[in-house]
Amino acid sequence: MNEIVDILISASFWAAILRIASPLIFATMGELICERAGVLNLGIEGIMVMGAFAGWIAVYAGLPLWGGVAVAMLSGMAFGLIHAVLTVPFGLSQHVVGIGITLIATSSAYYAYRLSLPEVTSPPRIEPFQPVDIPGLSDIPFIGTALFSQTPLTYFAFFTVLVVAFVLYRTPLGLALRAVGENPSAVEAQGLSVTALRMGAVIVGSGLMAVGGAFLTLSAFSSFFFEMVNGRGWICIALVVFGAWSPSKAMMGALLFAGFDALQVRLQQTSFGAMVPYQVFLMIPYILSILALVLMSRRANVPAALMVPYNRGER
Amino acid sequence: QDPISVAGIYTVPVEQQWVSRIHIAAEAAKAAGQITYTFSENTANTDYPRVMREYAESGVKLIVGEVFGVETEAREVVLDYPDTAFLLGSSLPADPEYPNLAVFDNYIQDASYLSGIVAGAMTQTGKIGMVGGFPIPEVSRLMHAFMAGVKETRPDAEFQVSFIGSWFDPPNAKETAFAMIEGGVDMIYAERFGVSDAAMEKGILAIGNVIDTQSEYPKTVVASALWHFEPTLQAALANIAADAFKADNYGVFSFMKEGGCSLAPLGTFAGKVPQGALDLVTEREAAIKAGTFVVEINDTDPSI
Amino acid sequence: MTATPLAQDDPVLRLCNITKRFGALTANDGISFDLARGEVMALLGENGAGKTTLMNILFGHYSADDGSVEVFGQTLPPGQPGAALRAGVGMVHQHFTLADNMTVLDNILLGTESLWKFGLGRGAARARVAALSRDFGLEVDPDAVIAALSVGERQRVEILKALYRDARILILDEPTAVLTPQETDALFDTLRRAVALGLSVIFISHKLHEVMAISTRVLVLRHGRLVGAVATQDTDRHKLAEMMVGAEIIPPAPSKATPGVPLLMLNRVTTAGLRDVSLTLRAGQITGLAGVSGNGQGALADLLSGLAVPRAGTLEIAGDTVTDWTPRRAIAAGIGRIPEDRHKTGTIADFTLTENAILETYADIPNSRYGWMDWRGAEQRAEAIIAQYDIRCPGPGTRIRLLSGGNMQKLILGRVLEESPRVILANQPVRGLDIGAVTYVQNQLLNARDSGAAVLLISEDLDEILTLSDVIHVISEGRLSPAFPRGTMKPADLGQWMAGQGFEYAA
Amino acid sequence: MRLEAIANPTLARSIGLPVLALVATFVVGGMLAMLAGANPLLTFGLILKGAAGSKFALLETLNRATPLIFTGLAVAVAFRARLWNIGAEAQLYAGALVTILIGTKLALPGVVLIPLMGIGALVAGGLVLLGPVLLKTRLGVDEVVTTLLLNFIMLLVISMLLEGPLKDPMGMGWPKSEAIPRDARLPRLVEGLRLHWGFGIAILSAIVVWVIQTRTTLGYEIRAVGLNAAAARFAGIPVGKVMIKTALLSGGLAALAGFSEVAGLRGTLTLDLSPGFGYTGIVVAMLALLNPLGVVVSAIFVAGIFVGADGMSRAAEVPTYIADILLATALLFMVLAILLTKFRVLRG
Ligand SMILES: Nc1ncnc2c1ncn2[C@@H]1O[C@H](COP(=O)(O)OP(=O)(O)OP(=O)(O)O)[C@@H](O)[C@H]1O
Ligand SMILES: Nc1ncnc2c1ncn2[C@@H]1O[C@H](COP(=O)(O)OP(=O)(O)OP(=O)(O)O)[C@@H](O)[C@H]1O
Ligand SMILES: [Mg+2]
Ligand SMILES: [Mg+2]
Repeated sequence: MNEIVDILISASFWAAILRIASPLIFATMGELICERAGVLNLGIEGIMVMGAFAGWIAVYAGLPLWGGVAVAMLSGMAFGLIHAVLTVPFGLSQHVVGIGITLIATSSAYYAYRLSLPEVTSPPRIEPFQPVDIPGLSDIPFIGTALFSQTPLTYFAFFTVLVVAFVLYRTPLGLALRAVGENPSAVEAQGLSVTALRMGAVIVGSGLMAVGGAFLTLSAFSSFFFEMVNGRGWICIALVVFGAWSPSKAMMGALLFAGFDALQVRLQQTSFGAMVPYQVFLMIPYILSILALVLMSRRANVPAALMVPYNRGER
Repeated sequence: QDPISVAGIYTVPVEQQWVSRIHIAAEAAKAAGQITYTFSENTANTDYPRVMREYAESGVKLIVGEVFGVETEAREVVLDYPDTAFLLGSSLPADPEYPNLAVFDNYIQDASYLSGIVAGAMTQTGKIGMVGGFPIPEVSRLMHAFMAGVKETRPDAEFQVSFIGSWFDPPNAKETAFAMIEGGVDMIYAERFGVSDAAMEKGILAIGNVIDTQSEYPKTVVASALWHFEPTLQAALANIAADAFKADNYGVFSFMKEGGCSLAPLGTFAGKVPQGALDLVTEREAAIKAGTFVVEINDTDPSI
Repeated sequence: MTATPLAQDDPVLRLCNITKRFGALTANDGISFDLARGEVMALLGENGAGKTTLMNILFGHYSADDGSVEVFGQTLPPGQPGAALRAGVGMVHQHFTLADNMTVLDNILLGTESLWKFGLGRGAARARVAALSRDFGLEVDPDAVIAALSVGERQRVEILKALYRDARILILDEPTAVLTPQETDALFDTLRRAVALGLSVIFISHKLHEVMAISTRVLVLRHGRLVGAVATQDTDRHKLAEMMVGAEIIPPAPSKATPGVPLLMLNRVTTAGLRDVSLTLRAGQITGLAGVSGNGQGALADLLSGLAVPRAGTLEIAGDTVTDWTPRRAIAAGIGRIPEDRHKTGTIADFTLTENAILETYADIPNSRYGWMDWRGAEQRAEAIIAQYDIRCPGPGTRIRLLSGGNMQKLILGRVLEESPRVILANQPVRGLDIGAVTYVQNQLLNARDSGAAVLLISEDLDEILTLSDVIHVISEGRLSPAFPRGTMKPADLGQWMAGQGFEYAA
Repeated sequence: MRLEAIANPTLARSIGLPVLALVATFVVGGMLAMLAGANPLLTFGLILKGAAGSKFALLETLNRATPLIFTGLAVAVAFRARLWNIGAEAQLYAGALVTILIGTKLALPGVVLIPLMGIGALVAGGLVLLGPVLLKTRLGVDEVVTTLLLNFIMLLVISMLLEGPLKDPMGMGWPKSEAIPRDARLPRLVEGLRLHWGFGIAILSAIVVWVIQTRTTLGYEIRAVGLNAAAARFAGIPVGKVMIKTALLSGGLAALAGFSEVAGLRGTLTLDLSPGFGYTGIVVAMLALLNPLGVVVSAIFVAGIFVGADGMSRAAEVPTYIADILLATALLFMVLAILLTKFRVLRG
């Protein structure tokens, strides 16, 4: 028990939570935008892989780190465009297209990696984002180390949540996005283009997912590895539901998930951890997600038109 | 003499430490004109037997790879292609019923033991962390040897062991290492990618495994236990050339006395490691090579 | 016919030769007309005549294959609702286009500002909506969520949406189909105010008395063609009906009922929406249920359908108290159910006519045996219903989605009546149907009564209730009035009860 | 842009478009191979050769199609009822787990073990899906997420068992189970090649599912619930029970994939039994438009593209990852082509 308290009162534990949550937050916001507009984007896992690769290779080739983030975002948007074209105007099954995008984005990233670096036997490294202390704030005892000594991309992740929430709830664009996920005919009857709104949401959302992937190679780590996204995309899909399609709640979900991940890693080293198979710790976040869903289920407000393609002139 | 055609089939990308050593040895032999070499990486175990057959059908003389996940099925394929030599990483011993199958594994406990001696001499706190993928014999064996080495120079050392449940999740491995460092560890055994990065960021020391990563972490990686696949491959090639390839255990070619493993040069840490430890390393290395000292092979899960 | 379609000097709207085809079907065939300032033009036609299609073209949902739309002298680009909105056209669709989980204000604001603006300006918008509400008599809480609103309130939101955008031309596609008489009166009041302010209105309805009451001119469509245009003052209901259908319509004239034994009884039943309700349905009698929608009609229908169970009190069928009450039990007990919403609960849009015809009886011979479907048997059954109820369709293998509302309703009717139910629950059986179909359905219900069924007719149309019912109950806030025999109540009396008066004295 | 249904698609359209999709895939494959320095014109033939150029290749394609038929059927059955089962992967592993438990712990003759393992797997898979379905029908919990998360949980459970009680004492410490006895393995269909009776069971299952869907009241109920649950409930169809039956059927079918892979192919249980068969099953089912017989065709198509492209990557010496790219490309082109056989694209 003491060991757990020790973990909870260490600033580095809280710092780790923010770090682990960052890629999840980016990708969750991306998925949330897509779903708010009515499109389930199962391409998320692959788009994250592509973002991780594209951002990394751009920096490896000489671009500055923020250039890498931009390249990652563009790569995600490119795959988002494919997803959007197939699911929005053509109205193809969002399940198939999503899984197809995940497959094609992942394998394209691997293929491109192997073509560009055929000879390496040990993954080359770049100089990743370093933690930046926020003047003033980072000197506050405990809180400073816990919250304000992160890499710029982590700060950016939380800033993204603010932007997404602001746009969704405080601008005409956000209103239109939410409406198109609720009832596309309402949007069309008000003279807006359902297609443009949904495609835009999927493209921008996919861009954010890719930034989430790039966090892994540009901030959390310094090289690109195959399979390094390791199911994080799927988690984000759960986090969107967990957060009842609200940006702030989804962010809390990401933090909670990251919290259990950080705790899990630390618990393994305790006397308690030695008694329990490590798989149990790895399982905790998933089981908690399901439990949370059960508790939240009654209050969840699924976008009414989620997964329903819209074809003008068809009832 | 014509180069021997060789194909590699790997279930992971060739960047993975273990496979990279096979790949490098094969590339070197290819560069030397000894062999022709092609490979398939990231092959799922479901597809593994098919890929074996495809290469065998195409007339490849020697197939190298790893069949830890498809031991039984791979042996069926082996029987169907008696003219092809198979040199496969496997947990099972060679069996004369499969005359064209020789098995190997990275038995580099000798080098791991020596790296432990160095680690024990370099730790201040006496707390040493180890981050692994899964507790399989290949990993456990080296961890045990490493711990035995540490005990030589630091008998009171404490060990923390974690498995991340994945072969490839460097960010996760890094987080796990961070957690250990917070717990007071100042020396860490980097079985997975990602661990040395954590050590570097937090300014503690690390011991490499299988490959030498000191050039990338010059201030962090003190020593590494290196695996050299070359003796294993060369032995197989020689047997094929002599038409003497048979069921055999090539694991021994990873032993130090065969040149299958070594302690990486101290490099940036030259002069920083206590002389006493270095003397012990030299002494034990000689003894191992002479066969007077045997590092214990212990395949049990070190986290229990 | 004194009014010609193209007679205006300075029309606000001009449709020229609009033609629209869906595959082989011509939904609109060279239709032209003008709309004058301050005019209410009614558009009439049977189900499937092409009214909605025409309006959809005008509004830019569809693009016409031929022809053009001019608003205030400007030709509208085809297929762009945005352009129509900007030109001053506002449309209230037959099926509402509101986002249910969003507020009234957000629905109104949607698309009215440049997407790239910062901030929504909800404050100013709220004030403007309040002003419009006042001017046009459209009472609604701007911060209410749509899902919590009644149908009438939703319609007000739809009209506010158009007015908020300064619409000069208002199109209403069957706005009254789902309204109570009171709500219809309020709507007409709003329309009169709008016209007085110089707006023009196109009004679609199947209810001829409404057309007579509100319009200044009537256009009639048949099979996609414009077949007539008259000034309202020069015509009457009978002439309009004849123009629409091409033949005279004889309204149902019920004979005297011969009530029999009670077949279904509610004894002081309370459910989610009913309070202490007692009701007896007798053989050979139509019991009408009048009331403002949302006062418990749905709850009563759910109870009889098997979707709800009594919380207190008992439900007796032929003298036996039911337990384990489910839709399946209800069907087995001989209750035939015509649901309120034929699209959502009455049929499965992507099922064929055959599959829809056996929806309640698929588990019985001849549709299936021992869990195995007998598709030949099922199809024969569907064919019999199609023949007997005169359902216009390409065949039993057609997906029901492609049928008009009237024909869909006939299939439901056939499915129910063919089982010779002892009790019939008819919930809004003629909603949205054209006058020919209405007459047909009503006659079928009368026939069922005459062959001994007990019918419960739920309707918000007092005329319908007064014409068909042998006894009438009024429902208000979940309470049921006493039974009023035919001829004892005037519409005004019922209206009092519907407003909740009289219940203090009732049991 | 707008889609309009075509009443009677011409034969040229129905066949031409899918062929065009295939050709487009090959063109993409050629261009990718060219990037890697291979001759693009050869790739076309190499893919065909790899997928069906020999008896061996063909049987390997069918072999890889076998688990996909099962998972494809599982998804087709569930999606028909609008039950979004993304968890075929978990159900597959549950089936494999029970197969191993029965096959290694019960000392019975093979003829008894084989049906016992199959039935056990069927039940286990059904039960795994039952949880999410009950959560959905009782509490309204979104099953996309619960079934998805169960995939991860199931893998961790298996991992725990394989490193604990189920660990093969002779397995030298690797996380893998004991092997089921030889006589409890599904016999090979062709001596010397890997194709086994699992394929036969898969075809049989497809026919059974087809019969259920088109000929039984259960099939009718499932379709009704999927297309309009409110109308189905009103008509007296017990929606909850139908959902549960669907779950048992769907989960059971996915679990048969695990049974077939273990009893027919691998003999043991490892953590890498399935390279995503559960997820690919979704694609297979949708490509088949949820038609059970179509699932067989689309599973063979998907397997063929993968096996062919994988073989091509070796023959042309380009990185193996091209196989997955081509599989995904073929998929996306093919769903688009199938859509365009039924709809025409209009402007406006
Ligand atoms: N989206 C569509 N696709 C194909 N055909 C259509 C479509 N919409 C309408 N139709 C056809 O056009 C005809 C006219 O339909 P429309 O909806 O305009 O009728 P309506 O006059 O509005 O009927 P109602 O009084 O029932 O509302 C129908 O008979 C139908 O066959
Ligand atoms: N997608 C479609 N394809 C073909 N025809 C359609 C389509 N949608 C509607 N229709 C046709 O449009 C006509 C009118 O449709 P609508 O839904 O308005 O029916 P309705 O008769 O008004 O029924 P209700 O009043 O119950 O809504 C019908 O005749 C129907 O055949
Ligand atoms: Mg209409
Ligand atoms: Mg209508």
